[in-house]
Amino acid sequence: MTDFKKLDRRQVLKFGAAGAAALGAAPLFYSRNAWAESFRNDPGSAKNVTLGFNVPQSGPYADEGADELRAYKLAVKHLNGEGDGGMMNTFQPSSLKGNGILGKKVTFTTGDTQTKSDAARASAKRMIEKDGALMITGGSSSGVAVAVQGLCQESGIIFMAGLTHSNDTTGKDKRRYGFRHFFNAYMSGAALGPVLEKEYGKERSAYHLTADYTWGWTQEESMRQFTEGFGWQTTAAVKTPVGAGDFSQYITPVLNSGADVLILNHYGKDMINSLTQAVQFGLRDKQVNGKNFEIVVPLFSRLMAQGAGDNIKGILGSTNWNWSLKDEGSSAFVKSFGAEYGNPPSMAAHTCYVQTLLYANACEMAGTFYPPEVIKALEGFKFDGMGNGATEYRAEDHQCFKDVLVVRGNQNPSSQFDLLEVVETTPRSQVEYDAKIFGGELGPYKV
Amino acid sequence: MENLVLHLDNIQKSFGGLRALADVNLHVEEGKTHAIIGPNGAGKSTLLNVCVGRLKPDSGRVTFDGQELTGKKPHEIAQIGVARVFQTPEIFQELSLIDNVMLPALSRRDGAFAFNPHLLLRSQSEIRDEAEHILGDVGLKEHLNQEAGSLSRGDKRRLELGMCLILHPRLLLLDEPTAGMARHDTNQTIALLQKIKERGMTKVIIEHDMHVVFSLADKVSVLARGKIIADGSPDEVREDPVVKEAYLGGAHE
Amino acid sequence: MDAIIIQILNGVDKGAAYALIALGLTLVFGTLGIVNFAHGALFMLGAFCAVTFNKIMTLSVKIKDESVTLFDAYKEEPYLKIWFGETGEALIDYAVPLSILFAIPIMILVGYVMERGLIRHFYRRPHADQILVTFGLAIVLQELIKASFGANPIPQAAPAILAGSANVGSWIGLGDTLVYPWWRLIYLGFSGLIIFSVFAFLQFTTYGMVVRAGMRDRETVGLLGINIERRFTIVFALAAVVAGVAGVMYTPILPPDYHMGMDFLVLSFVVVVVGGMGSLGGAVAAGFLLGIVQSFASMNEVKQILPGVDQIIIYLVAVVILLTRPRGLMGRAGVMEE
Amino acid sequence: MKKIASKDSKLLLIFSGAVLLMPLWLAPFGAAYPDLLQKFAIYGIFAIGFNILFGLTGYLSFGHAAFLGVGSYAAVWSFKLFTMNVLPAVLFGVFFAGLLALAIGFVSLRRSGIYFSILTLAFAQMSYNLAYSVLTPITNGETGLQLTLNDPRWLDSLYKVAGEGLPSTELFGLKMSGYPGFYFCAIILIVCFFISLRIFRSPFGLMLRGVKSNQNRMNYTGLNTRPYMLSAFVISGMYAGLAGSLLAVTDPLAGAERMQWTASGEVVLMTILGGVGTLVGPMLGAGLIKYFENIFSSFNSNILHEIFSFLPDGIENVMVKVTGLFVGSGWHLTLGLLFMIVVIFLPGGIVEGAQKVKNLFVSNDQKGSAESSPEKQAVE
Repeated sequence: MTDFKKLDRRQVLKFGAAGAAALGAAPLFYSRNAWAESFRNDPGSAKNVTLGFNVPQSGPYADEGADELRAYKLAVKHLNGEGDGGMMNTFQPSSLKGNGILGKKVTFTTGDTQTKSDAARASAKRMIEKDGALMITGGSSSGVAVAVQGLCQESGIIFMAGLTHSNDTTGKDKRRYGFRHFFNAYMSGAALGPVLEKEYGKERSAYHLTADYTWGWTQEESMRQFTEGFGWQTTAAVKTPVGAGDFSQYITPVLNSGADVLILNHYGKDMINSLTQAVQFGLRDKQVNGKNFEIVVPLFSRLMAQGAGDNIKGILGSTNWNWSLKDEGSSAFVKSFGAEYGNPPSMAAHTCYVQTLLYANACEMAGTFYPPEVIKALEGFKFDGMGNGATEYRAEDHQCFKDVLVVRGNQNPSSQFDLLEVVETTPRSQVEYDAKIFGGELGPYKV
Repeated sequence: MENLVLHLDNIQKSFGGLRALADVNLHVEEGKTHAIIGPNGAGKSTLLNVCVGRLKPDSGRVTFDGQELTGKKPHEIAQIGVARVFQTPEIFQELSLIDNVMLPALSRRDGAFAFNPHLLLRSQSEIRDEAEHILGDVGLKEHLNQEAGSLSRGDKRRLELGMCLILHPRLLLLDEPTAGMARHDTNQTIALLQKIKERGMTKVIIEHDMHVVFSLADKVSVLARGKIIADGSPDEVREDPVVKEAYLGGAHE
Repeated sequence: MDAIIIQILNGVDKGAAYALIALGLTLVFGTLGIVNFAHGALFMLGAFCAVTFNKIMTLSVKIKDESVTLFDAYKEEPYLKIWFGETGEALIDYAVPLSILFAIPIMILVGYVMERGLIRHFYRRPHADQILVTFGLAIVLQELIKASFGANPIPQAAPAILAGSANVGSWIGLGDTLVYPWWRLIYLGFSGLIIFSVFAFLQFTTYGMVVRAGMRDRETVGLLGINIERRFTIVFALAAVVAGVAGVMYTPILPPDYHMGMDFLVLSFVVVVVGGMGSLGGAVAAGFLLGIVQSFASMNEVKQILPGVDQIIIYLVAVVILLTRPRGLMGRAGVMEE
Repeated sequence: MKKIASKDSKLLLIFSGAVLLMPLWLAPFGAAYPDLLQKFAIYGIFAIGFNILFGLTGYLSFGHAAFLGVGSYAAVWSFKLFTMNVLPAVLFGVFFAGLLALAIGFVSLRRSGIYFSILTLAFAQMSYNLAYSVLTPITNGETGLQLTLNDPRWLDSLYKVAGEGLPSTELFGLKMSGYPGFYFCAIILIVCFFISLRIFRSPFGLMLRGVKSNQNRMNYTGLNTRPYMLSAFVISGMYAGLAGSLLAVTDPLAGAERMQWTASGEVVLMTILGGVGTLVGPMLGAGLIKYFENIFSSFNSNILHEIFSFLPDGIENVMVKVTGLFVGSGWHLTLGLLFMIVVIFLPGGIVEGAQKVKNLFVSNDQKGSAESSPEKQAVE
């Protein structure tokens, strides 16, 4: 399957169907009994089906949101059988036919979350109440994802989360109608831990700067759990206000604290600022306890790396996906995205694209749009060919389990997009955990 | 015997190094019109500001009808029954004339939380009647709904006087009520003030225009360099050589 | 001891940024009587002057990365470097300080156009109208920047020679542990220079004298027959330049993005008002005071006693000052009190 | 007097009609769906309340979002702890917002002008920052306070068996989402408008206007202005709390960003945009801003292509490109331009501007001025 265009679509379909049957992940027998059920925004006999793409178009994550939107549009194209098909050709087991979803052409509506819970919910409500959206997806922050997920549960609309990294999304705030493909803070810690141990040794003392809100806390907690697990000390863990801008007053105490690693549990603008300033204060040139001082950024994205410029070079972090991956699925997606927009997709774009395809596929598998059936099709669904190796949507918490990438800021980038190099692909088994540890309840299928 | 109601005892007030009032003593008889004259910068307006609580004296005390005024806030002094007409009219520029006159009456009534529309309409209509009446008194009856800001300077002054009258004050302080007025307006104002005189309220008036002073005042005090230098009936003061000297001296400065 | 000195430096540094923004804001407040919600946008525009200048300096030949076939990836080789070799590289290295020269004429132009084209018509309008129009303008400016530069921050590096830290401790005999980044020290010195220049301008030039008189009593100065209008334009342009160069110099500390103006806006209003309306000295003093207080409140020792105090300290101090001193630190009576 | 009263009844009637019929006449604008209609009504209440303070007294509070937020939090806690019935939630919201307004107003009203504005701003920002981080146990921080399955709801639990999913907010069994929620908000809006009308016409309103016009003179007429200002502040804070609790009623979530300065700024802009001190202006401003936020932001290139599909392809693409700058992710730009255009061409906001335009056409005869008199009264 090196040249996708030559592959007959029918062949792919057969292959997909066979895969589905073989894996037994989607037994078709229970999808027939619910046809008479009425549900919200049932497309009925309409020719089209509408999906809601709810992304940040203003505010700090607007660029990320724009990239997510590009991915969604590409996914819609592919679902409707236009373009080169992208990951639809590598995704397996696939029930997708390239004729929309269940024969209905896919259309979409867009909205601006502004990275605010209120605005995101208002936008999602518009999609549900006015535009008749059957599924909502998107978002670039955990607060928004949790808020919209809650709304979708109450409205009986499926929510396929975009970029959200907090443990809470599929932990204490998980919902029956919400699904997350993206990895989480716990998995970041689990993947980064061994690499940190290998690179920096067992005897280190870490200083945490943590964004003072739920995502920051879960990130700090996970990082501490894993680093302390193999012997690192935690010198201090300091909470910083979101959007502080100048972090100098939090960074200078690190200088003489005796710590030799700084872990920045920040994301977005905060990460860019704090990293830039930490480097400016000479932390990376320092020697402490006879070791080089190191900075770690647990959650990386290429767009953020771009904002931090040269400061990102050599810094370790984790990421959900990177365009430089060479597997078939990733290449197919990067090729398709690159041809359409002239630049590689970000990890946010990747997760959004995958989520759209997964939802469409689940509808095909269930043979209906009726949400409880679609949910059942997604729960426990195992698939491959989407860029992260063999992946499973765990039924207990709707969290995807897949390989996690540990990356390092590229010392010598060969192009303007070549910012992160993959240090290690942490296998899925290493980042798995018991669904019970974060609590929460999924709630009912029928609302 | 004369019945003194307003007492200013040993009032001193300095601004930085400048001594505006140096030991002023003034006693005003009930129901009379007491004029204070003096050259520019003699401290006349400062004296009034001390009376109404706008300024706190450095030392000394002000009492009215046995009640201490020093240290009280402007609104408390006003509630005691002291009203003031300012040198530049302090009115509600953006409101209509009728609202301008009704407002003081409403604040005197102080029962603004009446949300019962029935009760509200009745008491409001009573107040409105009185306000219209007073606007008639001051000669502004024609323009009830006009915006106050559009009035001429003289009319604004009359309006302000009306706003003070509806408070039924026991002491009325007037700061140059005819300053900048044409002769015709001045005479009208004099006539108006003479009309009020019959109501028996005590008045303190600051004035430059001797014509006004001698038409209205029962008693005159002369303030120069922060001190009362002469006291007496208008005729006595007119003849006082010290006063002449002060005015001429003032002219020299 | 070190920790305290360093926090003071942090605070002064932060304060310098606050003071520079507040300086222009209070100048416009005091002389023109305009509540300018677009002042933060001027700071942002200044920063983007640096970005634009940097883009011009690094105009590049694009060398395609042949290993990437799925889209166009390329490595950039600036023309300056190709043409002038090391001199060219050095020029690029000094892009941020050099862009001040680029920013000043642009900010003067921006200030001139803004005042002549818009602000001037609002001198006699109610504050409410001023707020709405300047807020609208601020949104428009930042959206235009977003449309042309994107929403992501764009990093700007300080010259390589200033990238390290100065050994401040050894200067004052406190040992080697007390170090502070060169660029931040430069920023501090630069801010001092700007503040000094503005004060000198107001103190020793005839323009300045009229402006100061105008801050005290706008109407009288107008009555003197002085062409106050032209001077207002100059004041506004001056405020724009101060905000602009502050923005330029701040870029190596805070990678600029389109929203940075709004982020500083509220804070700069607090600084101006805490300093006292109509007082330039007050604005500067309040800027430094709030910066230092904020730094100290962020120390672990303080946060352990009062968790979260660093989140609210600026506002807390503002409340305390405004309640104990009715007109802020050095405000004059009658300015923006009604 | 009587004339004004009858004009007022007419105004109230027209207002009520327009509000209740919003689902009909807003349909052509694409705004007739429950959530946006609810938002119109709720932010209308917020702005009308804000106008009682700003429009009458001239005191510009830059911290009203704090009351909105507190109203929401109180309402959601009422859902969590007591009952899903909305009446207690609304009462709690109004009560706690009033309490907070009393405290903040008592302190802030010691200063006037911009000093007052900054004091209110400081208090609101402190509330926001604390709600976002340290107070997370009460506010659930960034995510916002939500209902959960294991909330006690002890009043409900006395006589109701908990369903499987999350319960929804209700008024004695009537679910408060969708259109019933809108009509609930709309009726409250009309009541609020009536109260605001009464306040504007009352001696209390006149006194507040006196304070705005000349506080000095107000003092010298013997009025202690402080309690009056404080009452106005608390009333307007309670309006904000009511709006906040209604936000929770129609959608039981309370986010911290509801208290941020941008939210305070938004209500200031709504009020100025519509017309400070006018009766219906703030409502118009609120509607306009919410419309832009929700509808303009949803236009994407597909929709634009549909709109311009009647044009030849080349021109169509150009038009889509150009208009694309102003909609979708560019909706802020349009909003900014709208602010500037309104204030440049309609000084004093939409209502006052519209009146001036109308006066140009209707000559200054008696009928014309009588027509606009109730509004004019309010427009000081």
